[in-house]
Amino acid sequence: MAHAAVMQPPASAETGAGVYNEKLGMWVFLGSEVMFFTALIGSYIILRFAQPQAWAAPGQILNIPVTGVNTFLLICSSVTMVKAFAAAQDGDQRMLKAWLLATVLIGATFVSIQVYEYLVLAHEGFLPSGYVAGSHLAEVADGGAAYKGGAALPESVGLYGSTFYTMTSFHGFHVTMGVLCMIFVTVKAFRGGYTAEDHRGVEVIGLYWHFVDLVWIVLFTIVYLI
Amino acid sequence: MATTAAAFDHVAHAHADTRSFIRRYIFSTDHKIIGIQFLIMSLFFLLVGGTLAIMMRWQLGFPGEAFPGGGVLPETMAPDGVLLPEFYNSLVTMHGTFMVFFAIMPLLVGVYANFLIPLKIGAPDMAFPRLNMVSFWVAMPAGLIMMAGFLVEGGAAGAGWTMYAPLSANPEYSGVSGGQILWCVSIAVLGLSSILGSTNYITTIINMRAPGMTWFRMPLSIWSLFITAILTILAIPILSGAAIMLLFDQLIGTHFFLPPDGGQPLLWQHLFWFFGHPEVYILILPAMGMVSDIIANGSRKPIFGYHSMVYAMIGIGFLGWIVWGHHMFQSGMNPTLGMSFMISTMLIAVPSAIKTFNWLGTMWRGSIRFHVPMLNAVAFVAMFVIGGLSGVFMASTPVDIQIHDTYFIVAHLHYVLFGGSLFALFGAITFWYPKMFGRMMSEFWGKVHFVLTFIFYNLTFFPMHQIGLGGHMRRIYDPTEYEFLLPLQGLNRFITISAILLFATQTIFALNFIISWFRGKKAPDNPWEDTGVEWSTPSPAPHGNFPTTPTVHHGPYEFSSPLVEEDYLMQDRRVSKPATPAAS
Amino acid sequence: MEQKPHAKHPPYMGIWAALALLTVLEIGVAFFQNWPKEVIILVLVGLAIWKAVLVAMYFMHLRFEGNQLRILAVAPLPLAVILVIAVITEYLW
Amino acid sequence: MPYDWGLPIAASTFAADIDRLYYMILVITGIAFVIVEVAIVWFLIKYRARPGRKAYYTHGSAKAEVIWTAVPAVVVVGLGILSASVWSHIRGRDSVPPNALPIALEAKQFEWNATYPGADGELGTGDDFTMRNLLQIPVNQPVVVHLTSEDVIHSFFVPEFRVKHDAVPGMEARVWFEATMTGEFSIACAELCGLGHYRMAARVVVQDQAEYDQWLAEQAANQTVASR
Ligand code: HEA
Ligand code: HEA
Ligand code: CUA
Ligand SMILES: [Cu+2]
Repeated sequence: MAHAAVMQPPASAETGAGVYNEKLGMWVFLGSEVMFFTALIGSYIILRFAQPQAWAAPGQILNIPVTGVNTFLLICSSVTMVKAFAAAQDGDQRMLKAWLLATVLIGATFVSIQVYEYLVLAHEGFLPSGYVAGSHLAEVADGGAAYKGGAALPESVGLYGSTFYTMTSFHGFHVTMGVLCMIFVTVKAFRGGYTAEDHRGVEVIGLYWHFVDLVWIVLFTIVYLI
Repeated sequence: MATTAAAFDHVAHAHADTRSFIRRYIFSTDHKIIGIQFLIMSLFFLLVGGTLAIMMRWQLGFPGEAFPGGGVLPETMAPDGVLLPEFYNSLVTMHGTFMVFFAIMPLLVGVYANFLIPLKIGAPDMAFPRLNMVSFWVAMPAGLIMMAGFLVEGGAAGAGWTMYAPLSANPEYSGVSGGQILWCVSIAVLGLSSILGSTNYITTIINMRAPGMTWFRMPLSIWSLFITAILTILAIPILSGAAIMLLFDQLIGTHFFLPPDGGQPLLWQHLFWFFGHPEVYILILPAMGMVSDIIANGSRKPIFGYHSMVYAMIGIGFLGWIVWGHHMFQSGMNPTLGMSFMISTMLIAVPSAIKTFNWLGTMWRGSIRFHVPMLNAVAFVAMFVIGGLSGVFMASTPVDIQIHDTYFIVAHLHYVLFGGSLFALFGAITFWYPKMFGRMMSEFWGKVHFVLTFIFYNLTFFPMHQIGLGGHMRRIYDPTEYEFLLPLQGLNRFITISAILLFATQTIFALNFIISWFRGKKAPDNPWEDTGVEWSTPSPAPHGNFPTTPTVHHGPYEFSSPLVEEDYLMQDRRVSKPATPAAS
Repeated sequence: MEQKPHAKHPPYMGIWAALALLTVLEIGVAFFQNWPKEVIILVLVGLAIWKAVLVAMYFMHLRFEGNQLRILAVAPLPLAVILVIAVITEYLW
Repeated sequence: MPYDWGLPIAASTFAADIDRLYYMILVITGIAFVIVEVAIVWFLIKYRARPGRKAYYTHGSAKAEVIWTAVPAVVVVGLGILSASVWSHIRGRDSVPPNALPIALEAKQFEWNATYPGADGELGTGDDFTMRNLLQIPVNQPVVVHLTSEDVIHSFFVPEFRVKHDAVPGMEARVWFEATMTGEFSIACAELCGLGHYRMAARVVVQDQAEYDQWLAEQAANQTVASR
């Protein structure tokens, strides 16, 4: 059987995948995550295909500049994460801590910006159930005039709101979870818990983190830009 | 890494065990204890589900008559013992939900994946023991949340275990609000448990097999549990996602499945069945695997066509993903789509045929021992075939027009789920009981329970084909409302009486199970003279499972092998001329 | 495997630049009016997939993993496609 | 009510095709059933453990595998093809006969409302009239039901016609059939739709053309009276 020091699968060579348990487990788990987002994103695609008229043009309701910045942040957090992993491989404790810390901070910023985005949208009158009666957006929609460089707003955006909030909030939830685990890993790193020989924690949390980033790449395109 | 630490606690093999009572029996990370915890939990929910069924049956057999002892039920369910229609809907829904999600699924996967995988592949424990513990302590609350439905205002969920929207999505339609919400929450929570569990099973099987335990030396039970875990990992998240969308429709006013604002009721059905059909194979594959082990043992013969058995299960696993539409033939789904779903559904008969006939081939020219596990395993084959064949009727779209949503479906699903999964489980429980508890269950009472269950089971469910063809719809509270169903009421009564007897019979099993735990005769290491690795460690298996990591030298079913004079050759027993490491 | 000290690392910063660039490109395309909607959608999805693949290949270092793991990683995708395609035909009929 | 192998009496043109398929499958699966169950019992008796007899040590036979893979494969594909033709006759994209008499049927908790085209045979015109829980149709004349739902999913089921189709809110289904026998039958709701699902029944009355026309005229008259 393996010793915690060596990143080899515990079982003998002829059995086993040549990948240590935590990494294999994380990949399997990510498989289930893919299916979870398939349920949400798939429903979105299907509903939008069935009811195209319920969606506003890009940028009309959602604020693309802000989200663009947010997307960029998440990409940065991915690179800081992978840098942390590289540092861990080199046994460079100083950089490991620095990069992990950066990742935590950027991740937290992403979530805060998303919360801010929600607050603004709610204020303007866009909720999971659709327009808020009497709100700014509702009036614009009633007016039927062209709006923010697009055509008039759809008179009902029930499905738009439902899918937008469900998908983005669940992604946000994943980021939050990621940040929490990342804090755990960072603390352990500061305690010198990772060596060049054994830095499973860093690699495994990294996989999760990059996956969440990957999901956002898809979401940003199909939810905000299309 | 928290989990890592735990993972390697167990590397030091079976040792004097110094854990506190709590760590040992309540928050244990030992896969065997967790398996037993799941066993107790799911048997309890099996009992609950059965009890609900009997109440339903009473109303169907004797509409409007007071349910004996029903007086204790509150006004909102059954004023002076007569069930209310809304309560009946909750009964159907909860019966299906408990049986599928909290009885059979945990029994097969929670109990036997947990208990058998490490023991049968020669590992000290799961890859992530602590995660394993969490998966039980998440499943348990899920079950309690589901039961809480009966206590809340408006009663438990009442839209059928399939939760078709919009009925399930809008309290104004169903009259149930709290119950619906609890259903969604409970299912989402249970989903988490299943995903954690399956991650564990897959990792363990891939990475923790003992030296010599190559893929094609794994017992079919392990193969089936492996494929099942993969199906679970991929199917359950779809249900969780759908359940969450349904929850949002109820709570925060989204419109996923509510037509007024463009929602699509059929979308729910597609999502549910895209999960649902793989789910039903999750409910049968482990049964098939364990039955294969037991039949080989009972026939004292190697399993017939081991490789084709494996490929057949993989085939069922694949096909299971492209047939979900067969639940929606009459739902207004695109008929052309229905046609392709019909063909793919029909094709599933092929791998199932392979398995059926290989079981027969295993018994052929065997030396069959009639121990309780074998009896139940053979009953599994006999009954699963009936259920499978009735499935072919529904697979034919035109015939399904007549039998869809009738008792023909109810008959089908009970033949595969009770006649299939549950008989297999009665066998499996008896077979591995000694390794779990170190004692044998009573052979005599086991046989009595088997014979009576087999008879009453068929008397209960076979006539359902008949009334189904007659047009008897599912999920109806009072058949006598339809004058074209009146001629069938006699049969309904007969079914109800058989069902009550069937239920009563189960007390034999319950007593046998409980009493044997304390009074059963002490079990030797290998009571069934089986070949599996788990039988070479003491009964009950010690903490850490094996005194020393076993090395595997043979395929899984070397019964009556010419290499030795006993009629079984254990996988980890080395004989003078070592078998080649290649697949047997 | 990957634990030999001071191993040569993939060009992480390069990937990062590429992702940033592609994102800017995407936003540009999204507001590029004189193309038909379908084309824009195709291009955008293409770019998104490109970015996703970069992340999976380098940041999740699938590129440097064994085949077993790669298969594991892509296994769910066909199912996702099957589900969406099948259900969409409902509305094409 | 007379039964024929459990199937209700056949009162529509679909019944013949569907019942034929049903019996065909019954025979095929019946054969498979007998083979399997007989084999089980026979093996249990013939090969029961007896002292001094050891089981025959074999790992299987490729030939056998091929046979019991190929035979069911051929059978089910055949079944699939046969079913497909019947299916497209019943539900195919343009299976609805052009001369079919349109009737709008709206399901709601817990009743069926049938709207008749009136004299002009056209729905959505002024002379339409609606009946609660009564579907009155002529015999030997294709009828196409425009099936909709106001609230939840219901299912339009007439056992004697071998007709069943869900009524889904937000969708309109065209369900056609042709009654071959005058008389009175029940519409049942086959999809759980809430409290009253179990009593969501309605009547189908099949008359010959003459009676039907007369009935139609009477209704039209009542309409005009009402409108005056
Ligand atoms: C353990 C669970 C389980 C299993 C294994 C199966 C197996 C099968 N099921 Fe079943 N099914 C359910 C559980 C299961 N089902 C449940 C719970 C429902 C109801 C859900 C609800 O609505 O509540 C359902 C509903 C259901 C429907 C929907 C009916 C309707 O609502 O209108 C259909 C339709 O095609 C179907 C088909 C099949 C088929 C073709 C198989 C095949 O896999 C069977 C294959 C096996 C054999 C065919 C027998 C062995 C083969 C031979 C002996 C060879 C010879 C045979 C031939 C040549 C044909 N099932
Ligand atoms: C594995 C699944 C399973 C099992 C075992 C059963 C068991 C039974 N079921 Fe059920 N049933 C379903 C799954 C199952 N059912 C599903 C999925 C549906 C569809 C629901 C829906 O339409 O939404 C359904 C629907 C259904 C209906 C249709 C209701 C309707 O449509 O109106 C009926 C009616 O007769 C019925 C009856 C029964 C009966 C009499 C039993 C009897 O066999 C019960 C006998 C009792 C037991 C099996 C419990 C015995 C207890 C033990 C053995 C534990 C021992 C305890 C200890 C050791 C502590 N069931
Ligand atoms: Cu309407 Cu059931
Ligand atoms: Cu199915």
